[in-house]
Parts: sequence; C-alpha cells; structure tokens
Amino acid sequence: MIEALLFLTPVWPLVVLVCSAAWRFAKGETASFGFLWLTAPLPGLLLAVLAEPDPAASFLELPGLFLGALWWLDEVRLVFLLMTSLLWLLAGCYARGYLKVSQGAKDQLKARLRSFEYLWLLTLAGNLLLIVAEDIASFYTGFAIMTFSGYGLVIHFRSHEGLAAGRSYLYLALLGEGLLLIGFLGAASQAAEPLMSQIPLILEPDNSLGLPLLLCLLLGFGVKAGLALLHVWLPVAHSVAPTPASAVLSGAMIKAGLLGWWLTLPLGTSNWPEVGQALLLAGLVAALGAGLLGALQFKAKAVLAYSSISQMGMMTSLVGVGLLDFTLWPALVPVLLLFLVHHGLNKGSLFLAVGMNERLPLRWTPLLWLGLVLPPLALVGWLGSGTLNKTLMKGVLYEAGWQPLVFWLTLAGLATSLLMFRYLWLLYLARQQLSQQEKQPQKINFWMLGSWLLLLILGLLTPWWLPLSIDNFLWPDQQGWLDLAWPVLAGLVLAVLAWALTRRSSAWQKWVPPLGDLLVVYRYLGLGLLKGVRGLIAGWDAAMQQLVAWLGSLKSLGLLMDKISYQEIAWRREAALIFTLLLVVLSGLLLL
Amino acid sequence: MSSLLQELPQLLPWLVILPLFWALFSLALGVLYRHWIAGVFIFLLLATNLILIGQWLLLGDLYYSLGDWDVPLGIQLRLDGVALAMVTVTSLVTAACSLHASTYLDDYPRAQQYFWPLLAFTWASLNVIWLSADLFNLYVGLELLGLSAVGLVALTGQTEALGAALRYLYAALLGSLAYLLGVALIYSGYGQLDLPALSGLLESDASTRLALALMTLGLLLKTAIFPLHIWLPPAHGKALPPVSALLSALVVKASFYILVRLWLEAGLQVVVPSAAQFMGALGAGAVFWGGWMAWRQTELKMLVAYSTVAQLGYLMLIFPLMVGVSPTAAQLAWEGGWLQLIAHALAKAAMFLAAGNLVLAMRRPDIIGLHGVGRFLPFSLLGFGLAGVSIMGLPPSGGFMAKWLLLQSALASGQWWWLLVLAGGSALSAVYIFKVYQQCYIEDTEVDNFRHPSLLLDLSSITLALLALSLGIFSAWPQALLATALSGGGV
Amino acid sequence: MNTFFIYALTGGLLSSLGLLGFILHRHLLRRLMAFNLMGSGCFLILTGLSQSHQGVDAVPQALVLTGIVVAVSATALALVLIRRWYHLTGQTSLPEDVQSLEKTSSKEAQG
Amino acid sequence: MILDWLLAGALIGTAAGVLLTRDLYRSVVLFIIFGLLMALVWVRVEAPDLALAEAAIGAGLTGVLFLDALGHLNPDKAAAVRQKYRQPLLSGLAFLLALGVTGLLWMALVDSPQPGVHLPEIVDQQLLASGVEHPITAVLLSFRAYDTLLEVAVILVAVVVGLALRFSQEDQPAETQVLSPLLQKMLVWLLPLMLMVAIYLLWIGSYRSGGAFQAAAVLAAMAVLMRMSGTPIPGHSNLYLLRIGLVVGLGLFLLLGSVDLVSGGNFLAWPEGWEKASILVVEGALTFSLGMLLFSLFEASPAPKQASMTRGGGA
Amino acid sequence: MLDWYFWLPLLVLSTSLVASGFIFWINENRSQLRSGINLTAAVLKIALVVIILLGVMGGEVYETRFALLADIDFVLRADALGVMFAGLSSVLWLFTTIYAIGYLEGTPNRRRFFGFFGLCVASTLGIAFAGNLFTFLIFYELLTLSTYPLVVHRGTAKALRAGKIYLIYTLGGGLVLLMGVLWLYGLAGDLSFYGRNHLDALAVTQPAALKWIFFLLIAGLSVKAAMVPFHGWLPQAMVAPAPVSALLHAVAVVKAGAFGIVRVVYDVYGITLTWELGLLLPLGIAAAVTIIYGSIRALMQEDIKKRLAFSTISQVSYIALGISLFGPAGTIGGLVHLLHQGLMKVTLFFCAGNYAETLGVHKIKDLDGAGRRMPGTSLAFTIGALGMIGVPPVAGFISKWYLGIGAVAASNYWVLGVLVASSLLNAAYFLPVLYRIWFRPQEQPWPHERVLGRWDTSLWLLVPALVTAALSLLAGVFAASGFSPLTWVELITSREYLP
Repeated sequence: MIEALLFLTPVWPLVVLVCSAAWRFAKGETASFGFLWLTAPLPGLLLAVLAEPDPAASFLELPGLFLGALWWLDEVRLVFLLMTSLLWLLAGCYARGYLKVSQGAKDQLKARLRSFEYLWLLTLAGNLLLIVAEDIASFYTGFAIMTFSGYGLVIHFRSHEGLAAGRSYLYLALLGEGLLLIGFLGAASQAAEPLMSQIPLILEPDNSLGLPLLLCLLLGFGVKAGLALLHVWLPVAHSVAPTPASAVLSGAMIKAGLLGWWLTLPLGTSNWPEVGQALLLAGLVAALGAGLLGALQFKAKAVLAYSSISQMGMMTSLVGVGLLDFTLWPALVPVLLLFLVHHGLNKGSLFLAVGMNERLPLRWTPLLWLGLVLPPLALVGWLGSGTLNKTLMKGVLYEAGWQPLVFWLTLAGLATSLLMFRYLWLLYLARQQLSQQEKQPQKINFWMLGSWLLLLILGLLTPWWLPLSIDNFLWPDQQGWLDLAWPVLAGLVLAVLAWALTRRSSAWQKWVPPLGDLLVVYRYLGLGLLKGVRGLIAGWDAAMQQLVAWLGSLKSLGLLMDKISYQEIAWRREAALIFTLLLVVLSGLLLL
Repeated sequence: MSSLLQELPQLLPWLVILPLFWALFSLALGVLYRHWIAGVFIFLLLATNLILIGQWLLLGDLYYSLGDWDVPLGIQLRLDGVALAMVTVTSLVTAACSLHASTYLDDYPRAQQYFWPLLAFTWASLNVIWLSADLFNLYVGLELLGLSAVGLVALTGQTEALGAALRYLYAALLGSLAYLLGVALIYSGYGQLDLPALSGLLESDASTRLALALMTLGLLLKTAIFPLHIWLPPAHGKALPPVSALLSALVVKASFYILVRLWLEAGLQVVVPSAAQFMGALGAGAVFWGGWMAWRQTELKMLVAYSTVAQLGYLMLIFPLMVGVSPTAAQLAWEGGWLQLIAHALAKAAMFLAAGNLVLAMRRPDIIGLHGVGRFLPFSLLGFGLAGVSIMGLPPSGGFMAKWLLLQSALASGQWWWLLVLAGGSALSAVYIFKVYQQCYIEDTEVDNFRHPSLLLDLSSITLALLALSLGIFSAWPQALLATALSGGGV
Repeated sequence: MNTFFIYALTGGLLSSLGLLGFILHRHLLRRLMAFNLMGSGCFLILTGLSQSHQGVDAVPQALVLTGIVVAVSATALALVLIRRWYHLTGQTSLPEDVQSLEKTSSKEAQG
Repeated sequence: MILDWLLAGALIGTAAGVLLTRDLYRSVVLFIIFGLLMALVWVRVEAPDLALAEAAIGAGLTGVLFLDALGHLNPDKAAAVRQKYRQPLLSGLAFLLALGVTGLLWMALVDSPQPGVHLPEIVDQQLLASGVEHPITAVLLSFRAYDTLLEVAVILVAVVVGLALRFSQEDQPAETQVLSPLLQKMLVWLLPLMLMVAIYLLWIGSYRSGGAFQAAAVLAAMAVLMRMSGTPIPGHSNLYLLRIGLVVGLGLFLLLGSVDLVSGGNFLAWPEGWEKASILVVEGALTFSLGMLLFSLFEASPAPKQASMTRGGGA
Repeated sequence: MLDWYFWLPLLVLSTSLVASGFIFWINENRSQLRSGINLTAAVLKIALVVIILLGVMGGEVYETRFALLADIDFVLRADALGVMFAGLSSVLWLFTTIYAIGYLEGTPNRRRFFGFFGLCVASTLGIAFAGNLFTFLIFYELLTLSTYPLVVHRGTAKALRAGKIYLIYTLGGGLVLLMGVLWLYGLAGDLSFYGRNHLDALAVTQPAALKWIFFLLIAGLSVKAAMVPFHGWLPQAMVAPAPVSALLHAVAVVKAGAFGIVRVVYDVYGITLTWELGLLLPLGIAAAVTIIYGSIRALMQEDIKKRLAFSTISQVSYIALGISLFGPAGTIGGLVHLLHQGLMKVTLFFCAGNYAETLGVHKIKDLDGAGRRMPGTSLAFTIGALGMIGVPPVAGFISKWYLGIGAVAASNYWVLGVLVASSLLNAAYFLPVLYRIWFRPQEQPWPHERVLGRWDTSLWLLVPALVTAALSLLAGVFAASGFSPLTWVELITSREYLP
C-alpha cells in the first residue's frame, strides 16, 4: 500500500498528463482542468498522511529505474511532502477557477492554457519526485523536471515582462543545475552508494574535495532557495506568473532548495565554520535587505516575492547556524520544519489572496479583508502558527547562546512587517481601482474561494496538525509578546511616516531599484561576456578567412601549373632528346 | 584430377600457337564467322590457361625447350608464378575486351575484319613476352606487340588516331632499337641470350652496364614512364575503347615486365642503388605529373589515359624498394609491384571500356556530358565507378592491397619518401576520379537523351571492375603466385 | 683491333649519328631513314662485336637477318601510316609539331 | 684493313649525307647507296647471307618503298607547312648528347668482355642434328625457329595494318603505275630470270648463303617491277587468294611445327627424320608467302572492286 | 558445411549488401518492391544482430576469418563492443529507412539512394565487427565511398561542393589513418583487437614511435569523428537529405570515427598502456576543446540542421572524452553516449527533416508556433533536445552522469567543468528553439507548407521520430534495467576493460 502510494506520488501526475493528452487527442478540444487533473497531488497527500516517517518502513526500491531508484520517506521528507502536496492541491483547485476557459476564447489562449495544464502536472511530478527520492539520480531528475517545467508556468502570459522574467528564471536555474550537477557527480563518485544520505558523509573538512562540492551544492540549491545574490529571479518570476503558479513557486518550489540543503549539507555531522558564517550572514542580509527592497515595490506579488526572500533568508541563517555548530542541529530541525510549513502555506494564501482581490465581487470585501489581514499577522508572529514558530525559534537560539542572532531575527520581523504593510496597502489600492472600474466581477467562483479559505485556515493552524516531534508548544511570555510587538509597531510607524512623506510626490520612485535589483547588473555582465565571446569568435573567423584568402592566392600557383601542363605538347616534340638525356644520365648513374 | 593434370602434356606453347592460329583464321576468313572463331579460340585459350594453373600448382615452375634445343642454343619457355599471373590476367582482360569489341565494333564495319587478327597477334605477342626468357626473342616479341598495337590504334584511320599511332610507332621503334643495342652488347660480351643463365654471369663492367642502361631506356620508353610517357595519352585516349583497354592494361606492362626481369632477376648484381632511386624518381614524377594532367583533362578518355601514366609510376617504385634493401622489404615490394600491375590491368581495362560506353552514350567525349548519367545510365557508370575504387587505391580493391604492400616495403626499407609518393599519388587519383564521379550527380535535364549501349558492353566492363575489386579480397592467391616466383627467381 | 671490331666501331658511330638525326629531324621520312641508319649501326655492332670476340658466328648473323626483316616491316608500316597521315592532313611531320605551328600562328593572329 | 677503314668512312659519310642533305629526294638516293654499301660491309664481315638480304631488302625493297612514298608526298604541298626550326640551344644539347652516347658506346665496345660460352662451337656440334648444312639456316629454322616464326608474324602484322588502312578507307590513294615501255620490254626476259634466281636462292639456303628471305625478296622485287610496269600479276585481283597467300607461309610453319607437338613431341621440333624436308617445305611456303607479303608492303591497293566486296562482307 | 559461428557476422553484413544489390538491380519506378526489400532486410538484420547479441551474452564467439594477404587476415568478429555498435546501426537503419521512404517519396534517383544507403550500413556493420585494424581500415574507407553519393545526392552545386569538402576531409583522414596502421603493422604485425597487451613490449623499446602512431591513428579517426580541427566537413554535409544527415550524424560516419578511437585506445594499445604513455590527457583535451568549440559554434547558427551539425561535433567528442578518463566509469560514460547520442541525434534530424518537409522551415526563426502545428514532431524534438542538454530523465543525462563520475574517479576535475559548460551551452542553443516551438505564437505563414495526412505529417516521417524519441527517453528512464544500453555497456566494461 505504502509502496504503491510512493510509486504513485510522482507517477500519478504523469499518468494524468498522459490520460488528458490522450483524451484531448481522441476527443478534440475539451474543457481543461478536469477532476482528474485535480487529483494529481492526491497520492502524495495520502502518502504523507498514511505513511510512517521511517525509511525502514516506507520505502520503494525500483532497481530498473534511472540508475537504480530508491524512494523513501523520513521525518523531514514527510513534512515537505505534506506541505507540498497540500499546497499543490489547493493551488490546483484555485487554478481551476482562476484560469477558467471562457467559451469563446481564442485558439491562442486555449493552447496556452493547455500547455499550462501539462506543465503544471510535470512541475508537480518533479517536485514530488525530488521529495521522495533518496537516490541522487531520482532527486536530480525531479529537481530538473520541476525547474524546467516551471519555466512554462512563469511565462504563461507570454507578456514582455513575463518572457524577460522567464529568461532570468531560466538562466539562474541553469546555473543552479550546473552547479548541482558538479556537486552530485563529485559526491556520487566518492560515496559508497549514490544516495542522498551519503552525501553529507562525503562533505568532510578532511576531504580535499569537500569544500568545492559543498559550495557547489550550497550555491546550486541556493538559486532555488533565494540565497542572497542568487535571488534575483524570484521577484521577477513571481510577479508575472499566474497567481496559483506564484503560490506554488513561492510556497513549495523554493522550499525544494531548502530540502536540498537539508539532505546534502553535512548538517548534524560536521562543522564548516567559514561556510556557516557566510551562510548566516547571507541569510541575514537577505532577511533584512529583501524587506527594504520589497517595501519599495509597486506590485503586490513582487512584495510577496521579496517577503519570500526575506523569510528564506531567516531559514538560511538557521541552516548557517547548523553548519557552524552541528550539535545544535537536532534542536533546529523542528524549528525549521515548522517555519517552512508555516511560511509555505501562509505565503501561498497571501498569493492566492492577490487573485481573490482581483476577482471577488465588491460585496464580499469585508470577508476578503478578514482573510487578507490574517496571514500577515501570522507572518509577523502575532497570530497562530507565526507566534508559535517565532517563540520556538527564539527559545532554541537563546538556549544555545545565539542572542545576537535573535536580535537580528527580530529586526527581520520589522522588515517583514514593513513588507506586509506595503502588501496590504497595494491590495487596498488595487481594490480601490477595481471598484472604480466599469466592469466588475459579478460571479463568485467557489473553487477559488474555497481553496483560498482552506489554505488560509490550514496555514494559521499549522502547529496543530503538523506531525512534528514536539510535544507541546510554548506560547510566548510577556517579554516574548513585547518582542513580537515592537517590530510591528515600529514598522507601522515607519510605514505611516513613509506614506506621509511620499504621498505628495512620486519623485522617490525613480530611486527605487528595478525589479529584481541585481538582475540589471547580472544582465550587464552577461551581455559583456557574450560580447567578448562573440568578438573572440569573430576574430577567429576573420583569421580563418584570411587563411582561405591566402589559400586562394595559391590558385595562381595552380594557374602556373596549368601553363606547365600545356607545355607537354612541346615536350612531345623533344621526346627523343629527353630519351637521350635520360640515357646519358642513367648510364652515368650506373657507371659511377 | 591431379594425376590427370600431371599426365597432360605441357601446354605452354599452345599459349602462343592458339592466338596465332586465330589470327590466321580470322585473316583468311575476313568478317565471316568472326565471332564464332573468336569464341572458340578464347575458350580454348582460357581452358589452356586454367589447365596450366592446375599444372603449375601441382608441379611448380614449368619449362619448355622449343624444338628440343637446350639453352644457350635454343629458346626456352618458362612459366613461373609471375608469368602465370600475367598470362592469366592477359586471358581475362583480352577475353573481356573481345566481348566488348564484338558489339562495339558494329559501329565500325570496315575496321572489323582487321581488328580480330591484330587482337590475336597482340595476345600472341603478349604471351610470347610473358613466357620468354631469351633477350632476342623478347625483342621480336616486343616488335610484334608494338606493331600490332600501333595497328590497333590506327585501325579507324581517323586523323587523331593516326597521329597518335604515328607517334606511338616512332617511340616504339626508338625504344626497340635501344633495347636491341643493349642485346647486341650483352650477346657480344656473354655469348648467350638466356636471362636465367645470364643472371649469374653478368659482371659490373662498362659494357654490361651500358647495355643495361640502353635496354632500360628502351623499355621505359615503351612502358611510357614519365617523362617518356608523352606518346601514351593520345594513343590510348584516341583509340577505340577495347583497344585502349588492351593497350593500357597489358601492352605497356609487357615492356615493364621485361624491365623487371632484367633488373631484378638477371642484373641485381649490376644495378646500383642510385640508379634504382633514379628509376623511383621517374616513377614519382609519373605519379604526380600523370595525376595532375589527368585532373586537367576535359575529355573522359584522355583523363583515363593520363591516369595510366600515373599508375605506371607506382610500378617503378619496385626498383628502389628492391635494390639494396632487406629481404623482407624486397619481398614486399616484389609482391606489391606485381599486384599493382595486375590490379591496374583489370581496373584500367574496366575503366576504359566503361569510358568508351559512356562516350558512346553521351555522343560527346568530354566530362561535362556526363550530367544525368547516374540517373539514366547507372550500369554504364557502375563499371567506371567500381574501377575507380581500385585506381584510387581504396579498400577493398586490388589497388589498395598493392599499395599497402608497397607502403609496407617502403616503411621496412626506411625509404619514407616513397610513402609520400604513394600517399600523394592516391590523393591525386582521388581528385581526378571524383572529378568524374561528381559530374554524374549533376542533372540538368529530366529527359533521357542518351544512347543506351548494349548490356554486353556494360557487362564486360563491370566484370573486369568486379575482378579488380575482388582482387582486394582474394589477394592472398595472387600473392602466393608472386611470392614463389621471387624465391625461384634467385633474388 | 680486327676487321670485325672496325665495323663494330662504325656501327657505334652510325647508331649515334642515326640517333642525332632522329632527334633533330622533323620530317617523318627523314626520321624513318635515321631510324634505319640507327638500325644498321645496331646490326653492325651485334655482328661485328661478337665476331671480334669469337670469329664468324652464325647466330648473330641469323639474328641480324631477323632484325633486318623486322626493320623493313616496321619501315613499311610507318610509310603506310605516313602516307595516310599526309593524305588526311597534308602534313609530313608529327602532329605536335604542326599543332605548335598552328598554335603560334593563331597566337600571333590574336596578338 | 685500309679497305675496311675506307668502307667504314664511306658508310659514315653516306649516312651523314642522308641526314644532312637538304633535298629529300637526294637523301633517299643516298639512303639506297648506303644500303648497297652496307651489303659490301656485310661481305667484309663475312656474312654473305646478310649481304644478300641487305642488298635485296635493306637497299632494294626499303629504297623502293621510300621512293614510292616520296612520290606520294606532294613536295609543293609539303613545303607549305615547313617545320619550325628548333632552338639552337636544344640543337646544341642534342649534339652534345649524341657525342656523349658515342663516347659511351665506344667505352662499351672497348670494354666488352670475352664471352664464356662459345656458341659457334655449339652450333657446329648440333648442325648435323638440325637437318640442314648451312648454319644460318639451321639457326633460323631449327635452333631459333621460334624467332623466325614470330618474325613472319611481324611482317604479317605490318601487311594487315597496311591493308586495314587502305581497304578500310573510302578515299583510296591513287593508283601508281609507271608505264615505261623500256621497262616492259626488259621485263620480258628479266622476270623468268628473277624467278629462277629466287628458286635457286631458296634451294641453296640449306647448304650455303641464301634462303627463304632472300628468295622472297627477289620474288617481291619481281612483283614490284610488274606492278610498276603495269604487267598483270596472276591472281592479284583475287582478294581471297591474296589472303590465303598471305596466310599460307605462317600457317604451314605453324602446322608443321605443331606436328611433333601433337604427336607427343616438341613444338617446332621437326618430325624425326623429316627435318630437312620439313624445313624445305616451310621455306618454300615462306618464300611464296613472304614474297607476297613484301610485295604487299609495297603495294596493297587492289582494284576498287575488291574494296567494295570487303565492305559488303563487313556489313 | 554450415558453420554458424563462422558465417553469422558475414551474414549480418550481407543482409544489407544483398539488399542494396537488389535495389540497384530493380527498376527505379518499383518503389513498393524496393521498400519491401529494404524493410525486410532491415528487420532481418536486427533479428540476426539479436541472435548474435544473445550469443555473445552467453559467451559465444562468432568469427569470420580468411587471409587477405600472406600475413594479414580479414577478420569479422562479434564481440560485446562490436555488437553494441552493430545493434545501434541496425536499429537506426530500420527507422531511417522507414523515414527515408517517406522523405524521398516521389523524388528521382531513389534507387541510387537506397542502394548506397544499404552499402553504407553494411560498411558500418563491418566497422562494428572488424576484428583487426586492417579490416577496420577497409570498412572505414568503404564507408567514405558509400556515403559520398548520399551527400551529393541532390546534385546541386552546393551539394557537390559539400561532397568535395567531405571527400577532402575523409579521404585525407583515411590516408593519415592508413599511415598509422601501416606503421603499426610494420612494427608489430597483424594487430587483432582481441589480443591483450601486445604492444607492451614495444612500448619499452619504441615509445616515441608508438606515440606518433597513436597520433596518426587518432588524427585519422577524428576526421570522421569530426573533432576540431577536422570537423569542417560536417556542417557542409548538411545539404544532404535529412535521412542522410540523420544516418551520417547519428550513426554511420561520426560514430565510426568515435568507435575507432575506442578500438584504438582499448583494443590496440590497451587503456593502461595508453595511460602510461601519457596519451590519454591530450586526447581528453582535444575532446574537450571540440566539445566547447562545437557548442559555441552551434550557438551561432541560424539554420536548424547546421545547428544540429555543430551540436553533433560537440556531442560526439563526449565519447572520446569518456575514453580519455582512466577508469571504468568514464568508459561506461563514453560508450553509452555512443548509443544515446545516436538515438537522440537521429530523432533531432528526423524532426528537422519533418519541419523542412512539411512546413518548409529551415531556419530557427521560422519555427515559431511549430509545436501547435506539429505536436508529435515537436514533442520528439523536445525530448531529443533535452537529452542533448543532459536533462534527466532523457538518456543524455545517463551519459553525463557516468562521464562526470569517471572524471572525478580519474581526478580529472576539469572535465566536470567542461561537462557543465557544455551542458549550459547546449541549453543555450536548444532551449531557444524549444521556446520558439512551444511558446511563441505563429506570426507568419509557413514558408512552404504541405499537408500530409491527418497527423503532423506523413506517418512514414512521424513514426520513426516518435519511436526514436521514445527510445531515447526509455533508455534514460530505465537505464538500470536489464535491457538498456547502459546495462550492455556495463557488461562490456566489466568483461573487457575493467583495469
């Protein structure tokens, strides 16, 4: 049973894909996003619910697949699987409403939706595969499928920005894939078996290859996880993708990067002080910097993307801590697990809310706002999962003597609250705009509404249903509430101040870095590199052409030879003379 | 079977008697029954040849004293491995050429009645040369061969052919006289003319060496070795196709055959390495000049004729590769040289026949006319294409095997410069052969304007080409023939 | 130095004289005569030289007899060809000589 | 000795004259003189057979052939395309090379080694077994009969080519007929004489100088004279007869040569005990055939009637 | 007496030989009969190869041997490596034949085309089964000859020029190879591929000569394998009809070169000796340079087939790269790429041909929206392209995986960099194409559209592309299963090359 579910988890979406393609082929154009399509993540979800988080019990060996596949579930994977399949399921339901095809849609649009449907399934399959995969090949396969299919989701609208965003996404994804390939290949060739769990054992400080491989894996997954400097694709991609796709991108797919770290870095086995410090620093820079940058954005989804970077930064810094002190890691595991599920679901619902904000009829505005403010509250730690998460985290860090980090994380809370204010403000503005439009959304789509609400609730209540190895959660004490409160209030003050300062003029806007901040720099560098290579090749070609020209000049030699060949006629005339000459020469040679 | 072969009388003289009778019959009867006569005699000759092969395999080298007079008084016929190989190739090529001519000559009714006697005389004289070991007898054989060949070239009586025949005749005459002068010196000095008997006797005095030089030059002129090749391209290029085939395949080889016998069988003590290198250099010149000129030609048959000039150059490499080198290298060169001769004979005959068919089909002599040939006349082209493979020395063909042996010999004797000649020559030959191939793929018309030659014409060329190719696969057999000849020849 | 050897030497001189004539002359008949002179020289060497060594010898004489007949056959053949060639072209020399003349004249005409 | 030197000098002088004379006709005449001188030389070299042959063939027949050819080459037309003279540099080179060849030949002649085999002795020893008494005939028709066989074939080839080039052409060369009354009168008693001489030469060949070739040359000369004078030759216009005549010499030679072979003996070994007879028969056939051949070399253009017959047969 | 062990390798060869003989014989217009002969022969050949394969797996030896010259034998012998190449050739022959039947429908000179096509395959199989260097050389040259008519098939000036260039390169390469073989024979005699360590003694006495010979051999082979700087013929040869490109690029010519390199390194010199002589590193560097150079060039091409051609240049050198890695993993990587690249590249060329035939599209920029018009073809193309990039689970990934592992095992870390750089470059030149096919709307009419049936295009053209695409996908997905190329290659490696 478990084995069957394990097998179906990544395979079922593919089955659905093949079935719907075959169906479409047989029947011609039919409605998309059918029920079968919705069931794609269900085996995963079922598995996460039913299975024991124990590799010895829940595993599946497929010796013929790839290079000998081994899939299993441990505690961490189970949590990831649960969160991921849940998010995909609800986002799928949402998409069914969000991307509903109208009857008279153009062929072009239909085709786009069809490709969205297929790519969604592919991305999902990859995402699920990488979670359950224990052997490296399966993992890499899942990761690659997810990454490349994700591109199609990003550029779904084919808008100019969308395509540009897709390019950034793809370039960085390719960079990440390349780095991962090096890391995996290096690790696989050294490990006893090509299994994910073997990789951390390789990455010992004693191993001369340890550091390069570690860096490759760290950076390779870092692209996905939005590590500072490699994060540039996130804001652009999220802001242009269709809302449900943004939700899974931000909620599930970037978590795959985190999972990668989790599985491959020597967390809990060895210390890498320099790398750990760098990672810690990078995480904090991301957590704070993304907040500042995000607060300056004009698109709600961009704000959310920066928020994701910021939140991932916090998690990154915790991973950094794990690398600095491996004894601390067991305590950090539940913290991170809770954090990522909490963030994943809440971020998902925040994204979905953007869509609701566009599509919900005006009369539903109160409900909307109720739903709109709850996840931000959770994120800043004032509510439900957020509160428990932050308390847990700080508690662990305090105990381990990482007070400075706690401070910085609290400061990151300030950034988060700034982002959330900005988000809400932008949604408010959008809603205002909507109310002034002539064409108002009239109907309410219950697929969208239902899935959003469900996600909202599940997100807020994460600690209560998530199977973690924590017996009871501590609520914050008074000091704790105070620590939670002041960043938000400070953020509020800053937000109001900013609003007051900027309401008169929009001059500040031109000082805002463009979406994706460093992307511009990268693009510039990339173009320069391309130009250099082109120049090099052009030079080579020119040299070759010169060579050809030189060879062409040899043709005159050929003409000369031609002239000589005409001489054969004269030669015929002197045959007897030549004969005699040769006779004398040969006699001379023989006689000498 | 073997006892039967042993009991059969020696058939050597029949190789000469039969074609002479053929010549007389066809001369006496004119055009009457010409095909029947040809068929009967070709059959008889082939049968004789076959039996001789069996006898040779069983008994080894065969000797035959004509008129029961022993050397030095009489003349002895000798059939060793090389001679047997030559006789066999002659039978095959001439038979195929006859087959070709029997149809081709329908266009030349007036030439017909004199073609067959001349062909028979050519065959007879070739066999005379292969079998003879007597220097003066070889002279008579060469004259007979030369005059019949000239006659064949001039047969159509057209201006170009006539000019070519005249030039050919004058070259042949000069060559014969030089050869005869050498014979005179040898006879005066040694009192006998038998090559095997002379082989132990020849001394390194000025008279002998000059005699050798004179004979060599005479034979080189007749073999058309660069730069004395100038008579060959017109003679071979302008003659009728079966005649060209015969001339290129066999006639020029006859004088070369004598040359090799002279140098490497009788005169090995007399010749010096520098002279051998000189011969090789002439060969190299032939390879490059012939290849170059072949490339520059616009007429198909002239191209093939120049190709003969080039290919003859390879044969000359046998001298530097056998004089003053290790026995291994000499053995390889010996086998390689003869194999090249055989392969070229088969392939070139096929090529000339095919070229003749193509020219017949195109109704024009130049290469441009080949456009569309690949589509409408695949069979006429096939013979040319297959023969080209051997001429280029590409595997699997006799030409390749021969070049391989020569290359190995060059390597084993440390004379790397001949490697370059062989390699460069192969490249050059590919250039001119593919120049022809290439034209066949161009199609400027959808209409088949060609005259379609009879299947018999195509078949005779294809058969020879296939033989040249299969020589590459079964080259171990001729190699066995040639190898024993060397050990028997006393090198 | 006996009588035979004198004629052998004469034969040598005749041969090279004939060769010179063969080289220098263009006219086909003259070249043919030069060839015959050369042949005579050759026969003289064969008979004279061998007889100077071992007295009168039937074998070289027989060989020369054969040689003479062969030479006259060749000469006759050449004459047939020459006559035919002359009949067709009006030339009395080998084609390339004529060609070269034509070529130079046509070149001059163009120039 | 002095006579020899003088003769040699004359020979060289005539040869030089042949080559250097401007006038072609004079050159041919000098060439005939050269042939006669050669005949003298052969006498001095103690080769009477050769002297006879040279006189008949070398000087006689060849000379006639040249004269005949000369008559066909219209001198006016030939002069129209005078050959370009060669560059002096090349001529100089030619002289130098000829000089070099002379030097080389000189060296070779002087340096020629003494033979280890004395063939004349062997010939003498085996003369009896050959069946004839004259050594040259023995060499020609017994010891080296193979050479002779092929030699006949050579003449045949030359004739065949001649026939091919004449018969096969539509444009026949003009008939040559020198109608001279004097010649015709002379022929009346010259011809029987020549015939007798020929038969005598043939007969004598087995003992002394003379033989088939010489006899054939006389026969051929006879025919040439008849042809030139316009006297009809019996059978001349019959093409098949001509063919048979051409073929019969070589054919008989081959057949008789093969008799022993077929009966288990050797090719060209004359039947045991019939050696002389065989040789005589072959010589006789050869004389007839060779005469015809040599004549055909001179003149092989029959009446147009036969030419059309040939064409008819070929079609 | 019928001795199967003797005749079987020859029989495999002669199936296509006889078929091509028949095809040359029968009339141009009898296309049905011709197709029948072709397909029968192809299927028969596969069956025979399967028989041999099973036998070889069971340890049987099939050998055809007779003497060519006194000391040189003609040897055809089916060993595991040869059977691998033979299997690839025969399978792809079948598909290419099917494809070609559809592709050349109604064009002139089909008799010539299919005749030489058969010859070409026969010589490829000869290369696969060649049991010594001499036999190899024979078939290597024969391949040149039999492919030339295919390259110039169209008979246009461009085709003829390409043919000329092709000849200059391949015949020149053949000559160099000949020199190498000759020298080696001069030193060591008849070199069968089945002896072991026969050059070791020579390596002590004449190491320099061995190095030179190696250089000559590899240089000669790398012309066909299109390694830089001997690659110039390949892009030119793109004027040939698509099935020819598919065959040339995927199987016959380039693979023959690569296969020859494998033979030289493993079976003539022996990997250990090659390593000891220090020859592996130069080979690896040459391969690496080719990989990078080919990819960069491919990036600059506008023409689909040209881009694919440069891609081939780059990809085939993976094989050489794998061989240059001293160790079993590298070997596996190189060898398995021989198969994988064959499948994937043949797919790509089929698709390129389909686009050209059906839509008249030759340039990449005209491909916009092709995915909607021709979904099947485009799907196949996508699989092939992703495989080339090395995206799992397509077969190309498996090759890269083993190459990478081999690189680390041999401590040639720079190879990893080459691999990744090449993958990125591959992505850079393939992904834009995919993007255009799938994500760009069609903006202008197709240059020259033909409607061929209710599917994308004629089924003769579509099915082979789909099947080979599926095969390359399956070869990756089920790499570790019993019937995959990888398993066979591992068997070869374990049997013969494990140092």
